Amino acid sequence: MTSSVLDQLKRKEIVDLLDQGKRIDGRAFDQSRPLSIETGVISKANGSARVRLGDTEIVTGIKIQPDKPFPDLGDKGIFICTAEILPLAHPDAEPGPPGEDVIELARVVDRGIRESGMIDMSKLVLEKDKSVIGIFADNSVVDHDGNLFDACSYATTAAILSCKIPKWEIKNAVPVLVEDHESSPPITTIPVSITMGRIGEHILVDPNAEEWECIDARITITTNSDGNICALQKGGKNGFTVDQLSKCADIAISAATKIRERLKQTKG
Amino acid sequence: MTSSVLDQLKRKEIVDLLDQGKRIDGRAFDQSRPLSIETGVISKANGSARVRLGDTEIVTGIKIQPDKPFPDLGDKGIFICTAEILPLAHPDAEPGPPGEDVIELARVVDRGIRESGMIDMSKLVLEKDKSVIGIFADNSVVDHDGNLFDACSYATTAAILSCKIPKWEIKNAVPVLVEDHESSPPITTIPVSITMGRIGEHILVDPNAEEWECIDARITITTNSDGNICALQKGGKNGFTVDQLSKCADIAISAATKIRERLKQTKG
Amino acid sequence: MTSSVLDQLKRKEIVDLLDQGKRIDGRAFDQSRPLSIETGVISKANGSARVRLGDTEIVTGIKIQPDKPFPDLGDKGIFICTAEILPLAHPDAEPGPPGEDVIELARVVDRGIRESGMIDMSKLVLEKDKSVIGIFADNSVVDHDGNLFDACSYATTAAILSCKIPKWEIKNAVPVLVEDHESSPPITTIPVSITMGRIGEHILVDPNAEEWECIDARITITTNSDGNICALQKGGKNGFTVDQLSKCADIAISAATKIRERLKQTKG
Amino acid sequence: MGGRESTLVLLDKNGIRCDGRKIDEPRKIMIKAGVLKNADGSAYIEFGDNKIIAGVFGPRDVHPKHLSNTDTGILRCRYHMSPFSVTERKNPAPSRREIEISKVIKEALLPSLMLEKFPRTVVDVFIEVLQADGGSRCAAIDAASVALADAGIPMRDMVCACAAGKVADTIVLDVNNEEDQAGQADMPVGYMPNLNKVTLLQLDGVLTRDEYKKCIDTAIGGCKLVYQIQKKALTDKFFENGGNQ
Amino acid sequence: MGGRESTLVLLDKNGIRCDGRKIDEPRKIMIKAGVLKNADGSAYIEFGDNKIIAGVFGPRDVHPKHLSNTDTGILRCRYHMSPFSVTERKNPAPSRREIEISKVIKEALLPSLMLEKFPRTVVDVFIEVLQADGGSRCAAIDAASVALADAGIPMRDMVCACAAGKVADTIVLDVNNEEDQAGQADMPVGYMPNLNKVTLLQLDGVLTRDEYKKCIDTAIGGCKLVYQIQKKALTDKFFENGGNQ
Amino acid sequence: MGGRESTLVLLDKNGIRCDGRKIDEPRKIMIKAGVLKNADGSAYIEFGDNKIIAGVFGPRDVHPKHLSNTDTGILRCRYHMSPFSVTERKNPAPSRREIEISKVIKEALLPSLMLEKFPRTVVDVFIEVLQADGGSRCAAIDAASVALADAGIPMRDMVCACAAGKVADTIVLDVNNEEDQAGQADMPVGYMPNLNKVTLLQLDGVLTRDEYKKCIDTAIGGCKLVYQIQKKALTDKFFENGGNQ
Repeated sequence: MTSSVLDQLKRKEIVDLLDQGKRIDGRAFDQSRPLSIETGVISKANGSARVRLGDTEIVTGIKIQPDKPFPDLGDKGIFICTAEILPLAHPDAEPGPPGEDVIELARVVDRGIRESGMIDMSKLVLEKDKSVIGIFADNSVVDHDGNLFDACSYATTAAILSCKIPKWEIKNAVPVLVEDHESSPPITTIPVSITMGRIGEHILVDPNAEEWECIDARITITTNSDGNICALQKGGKNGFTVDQLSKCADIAISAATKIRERLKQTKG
Repeated sequence: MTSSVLDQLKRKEIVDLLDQGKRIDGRAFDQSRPLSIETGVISKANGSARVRLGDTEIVTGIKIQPDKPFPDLGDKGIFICTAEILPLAHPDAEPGPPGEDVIELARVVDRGIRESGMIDMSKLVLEKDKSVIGIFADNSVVDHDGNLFDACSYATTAAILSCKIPKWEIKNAVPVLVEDHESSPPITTIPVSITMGRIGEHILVDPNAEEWECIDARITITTNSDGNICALQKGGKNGFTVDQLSKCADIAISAATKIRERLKQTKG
Repeated sequence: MTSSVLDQLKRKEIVDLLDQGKRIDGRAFDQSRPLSIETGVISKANGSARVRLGDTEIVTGIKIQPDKPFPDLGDKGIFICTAEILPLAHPDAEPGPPGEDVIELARVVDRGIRESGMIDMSKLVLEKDKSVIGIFADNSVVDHDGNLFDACSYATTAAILSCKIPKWEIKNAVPVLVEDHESSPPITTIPVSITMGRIGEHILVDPNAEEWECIDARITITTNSDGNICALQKGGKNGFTVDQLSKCADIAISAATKIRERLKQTKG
Repeated sequence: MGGRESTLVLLDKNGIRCDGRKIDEPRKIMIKAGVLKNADGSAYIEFGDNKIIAGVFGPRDVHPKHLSNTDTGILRCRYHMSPFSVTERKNPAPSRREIEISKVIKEALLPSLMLEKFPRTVVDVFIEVLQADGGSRCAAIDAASVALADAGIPMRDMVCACAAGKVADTIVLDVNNEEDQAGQADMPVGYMPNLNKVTLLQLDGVLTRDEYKKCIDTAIGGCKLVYQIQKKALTDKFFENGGNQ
Repeated sequence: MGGRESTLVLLDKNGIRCDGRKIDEPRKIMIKAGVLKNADGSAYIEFGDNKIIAGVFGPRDVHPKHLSNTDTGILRCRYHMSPFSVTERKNPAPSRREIEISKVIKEALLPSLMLEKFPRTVVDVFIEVLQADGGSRCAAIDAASVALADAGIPMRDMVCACAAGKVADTIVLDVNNEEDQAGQADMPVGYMPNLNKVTLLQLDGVLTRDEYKKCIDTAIGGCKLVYQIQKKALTDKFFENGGNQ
Repeated sequence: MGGRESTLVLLDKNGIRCDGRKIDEPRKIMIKAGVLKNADGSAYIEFGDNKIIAGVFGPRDVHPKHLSNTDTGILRCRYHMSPFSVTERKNPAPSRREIEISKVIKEALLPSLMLEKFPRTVVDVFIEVLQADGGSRCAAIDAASVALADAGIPMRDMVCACAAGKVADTIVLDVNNEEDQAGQADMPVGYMPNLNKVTLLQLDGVLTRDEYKKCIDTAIGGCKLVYQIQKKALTDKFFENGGNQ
């Protein structure tokens, strides 16, 4: 928990470069790292994706199975999102139950999917109030080089877009699988999260691990296909001015467009 | 876990005063601290009470809901009592699962209610062996200045006395709430616990935190409205002679009377 | 975790003796410690055994109760085996959830029973896919002087052989106990585990605690009544040559015979 | 969120909300500082039907020690709901929701504290929700910031928090529970009024770019109202009750 | 407690109880000291159908160290039931009941031990209930006190324990399981016979002031019977088996 | 095991298995070394439908310190399955099966490592099963041993692992999932090919004395095939990709 002399030198180097308009890895301030998306990588899952965002790598699997609805939400399917930073992903990652960082990560990714209405959950009801389809999205962080929010968000979105939903019929009050009747998920929009870090007055899109260490504050802004904002999460040890928040919104809306096009290609 | 010089001086001061027949806060040996009882403080609960006993403060809420009966007790409702010493209640209180002190606390409070037969549990059956009414009493210790046993006991008792039990009817084997048909709980007696500490030969009713630190042994004696003894719990690092136990019983029966009158006022 | 000078001297003594063909307690290399088996020691259990293997002592109880079958195994009863090294069994044993050693222990004992087919699980079905008989074997290690694998295995086997299975009938989809209709368990074979330690080139049957500390590698070989091998578990910080593994199998098959005779006497 | 069906009239033709408030009117707020004996600082808030206590201990030694930082003090925060605080009895173990809220509250308060003055120490903020209503995380921050001031922790600013949201296509201040369930968006905002910085920002629901801006501005307006109440609570404690406690 | 219905005749007209005992007669008790190889001290007790082992380690170093006390040794106690010890299989994880009983047993034994002689150390008492019957906490204390003596821990006195109770409106010694279920009160008592102090006292059920006194006296009578059996167990260990162990 | 009913033809009259393999033919195996940025060493394996990553950290300091050994370095091993790796979603918490497999893998790898060169340190091997198929513990060992070499941990030998089993009364190499379910025995073997030592050996199912010997020999044959693939993975990493990473 102590910032060493080395860390302080690194921070100084990063900030000095920023003041000259440069990022340490040569990207533009509003530029994400190279994004690779591969779907269908886990054939035992109903949907899956392997996403690399720079050197951050995620494998996400979707499992779909009948479940009971949440109380008072008997006309909606279930969506549950988890994350684990595998201990092989980083020297500081430890096995065991998720800490607050990982819980926040999973909940932010979850909220982006849920609040955007990406999946039409009303189409996932087998028998109202009794039996619905549950979608589990589990994110395994395989290599951690910063900005897990966006990497997990893209991996989850891509895995959902590529998944096939099995068919169940209710027989004697029990859901029974109908073989060979898979369908595409009922997608209404494609949410894209853009996470930005503030270092001094600079706003950086998709900070890598070295930049992440220097962040004063961060914000994740998720937008839907209409360019509207559907989820927000501020974090970090400092805050944002209202002007900075306005700027972040503009950046997020703009930066999301290209990534949404990439995600659309995984569809179908 | 080390008694500092300061603690030893404090103990000497307390014992010296006791030898002169005085308590550190001026009370008589058989006198409880000022007791304030406020009910109905949590409108979302079915019953609630905020109790201050000196500077010890408890907020207790009652939640009532249909439940399955315990095996072999299909003709009785359920009563479950928990306690938590909130970490804001004391510098040494830590968040997390309850330790042995808190488990003992909850079980002693529970036993006073249960063994006195305060609530006629046979009146809380919806369908024998299948469905009964469950009463949950959760004690949140907000400020800890000693003798949580009595403070939680009074708060739980007051919350029960002031609670309203919703009505359920069994329809198609499922309990269904009947709106606007609340009733008072089936009360048979009012248990009152009196906790006493022994310091040397002195028996002190309702020790505060400073006195609690000096206790050789303690005993909680709960009596019902008939003046009979319905629960006992000895604790502490030493014991009692039989004569001391006799004296404690006399004190407990006597001291309970006034407090029972206070609790009765919360009824209805 | 540091081997003291004393430990090293002890190890030297043990190895020097082995090189002279002697074990520290005078046994032959392929000789188990004295085995005492007492059944019916816990009358509240459906079966029980107290086993001493040298100074290692185990008390095992069998509980039998109706349960749901495992998914996809609706035509088989359930067998579950646990172990706990009681904290009174050894100065290093700690209370709390089982560590990897104890989990391995329970699973090795479980596998010996299960893979041998000792109990004909297909005879333990009350209603296919809905309700089966569950057998729980819980091993409490009371004194730990090495080789818990064999001691727990013999105790579990003896407890099963001596148990009586109550009778249940399905009435209205619920299993109902039929009093006074107990039967013997459907036994097909008697598995016997033989655990061997390798110290240098020496293979020692049933190492005691002192020998256990010096082991390079260990192997547990379980054989059934036909003399066939039905479970294996290699452990320890080193390995075995193929020749050593052949020798171990011969020893295990031979050494099991006498112990199987002892176990047979507990039957019925 | 996102248009659950309801027969509730969220906003009538006179611009009056389901609980009788105007669109820029917060619910009733009451804050009292210094309510606990043992805590180094404390505050109690009623914000609508929220009833929340915050208690602060520190700066004090860190246990376990490896969590301490030689450069600065650290902040720990626990947001916890009593089992009886909500309609259905809540399991006392902390939920994932409570753990996330604890973290965002910590990061909302952190910018206001001069913890660098107390290296190797910890300040603990414990928040207990005795009764929960819409906007409990904002109310929790409001109480916690007063409790931190009451504990005498050196501060750069107060943190005040209030939500704004979108209800019946209108941006309104301080979304209540019914509006949160039936409305279109809820955006809790934490704000340092003198340093003019947003330290908490979350969103459930969908907003256009313009609504986003308007929502932030509306919420900050609410934060400034809260700030006056926070100041009054501290003044009342130190000048009215200060002498005899 | 409190009059559960039953057709069981708890006390017949000749004053004979449901298991054939007189009102002041304890169940069969057998104690053996020194039954374990690894423990520093140990004892096994059969008390009615209770079958319980106690093992003692210490005085020894405390882990984790922050639990140690520079002024005195500490006592830790674990009362645990094997899964097969009761009619329905018990989950091996300690229940709230086991945790409370561990604590009251610790506080029943503590007055008898001279732990102030061993600052910074711990004495661990581990109790395993292999088979449970009525009065298991008393039987556990009886075994644990013998195990502590067997371990050579300096003691001021033995602690002996026995319950008394109210059955069919009569105060009786050593309530058994059926009497506990169908009877009116059960009062476990722990007692130091030479120092004449009660170190364990609990009660389930209802007693008048006079019955309370009579119950304590009756239980102490039982404790004194147990004391003789404890002494014999230690004598047997040290004089009969002492030489060859 | 032990003859579950099935209509599957496990071995046809031409000696061809249900997935088209011959009796001594392993499934398709692919290993890639150095696949992770942060780990000190890593490897990815596809073995049949198994997809497994192994990452190694160390030698590094041990936390908590009391686990460290002044005489030697220690090895820790975690075998873990992702929730989506199996047909039914797996709870992310480690199961008893995963804990046992972690231990046997640790003891399979330990003989190959010269940890005595690094007293007081730990080498951590983390294995994540992204997709599970029959023989996942063998595949995990194969990847872990490559990852340890990739991390530059001094090694006496590689550890290669492969199972053999009994299917349709025949000893076959590398039992797949269907054969494991419907077959008669499955014996995973870990082996150091240069030191000629078996470091992992388990068995589910029943074998005669002779079949036991034949099964070990068959499995070791498979291990030797795996060894070539492990060597190639390391060569590829160091000579083809080594320069530009």
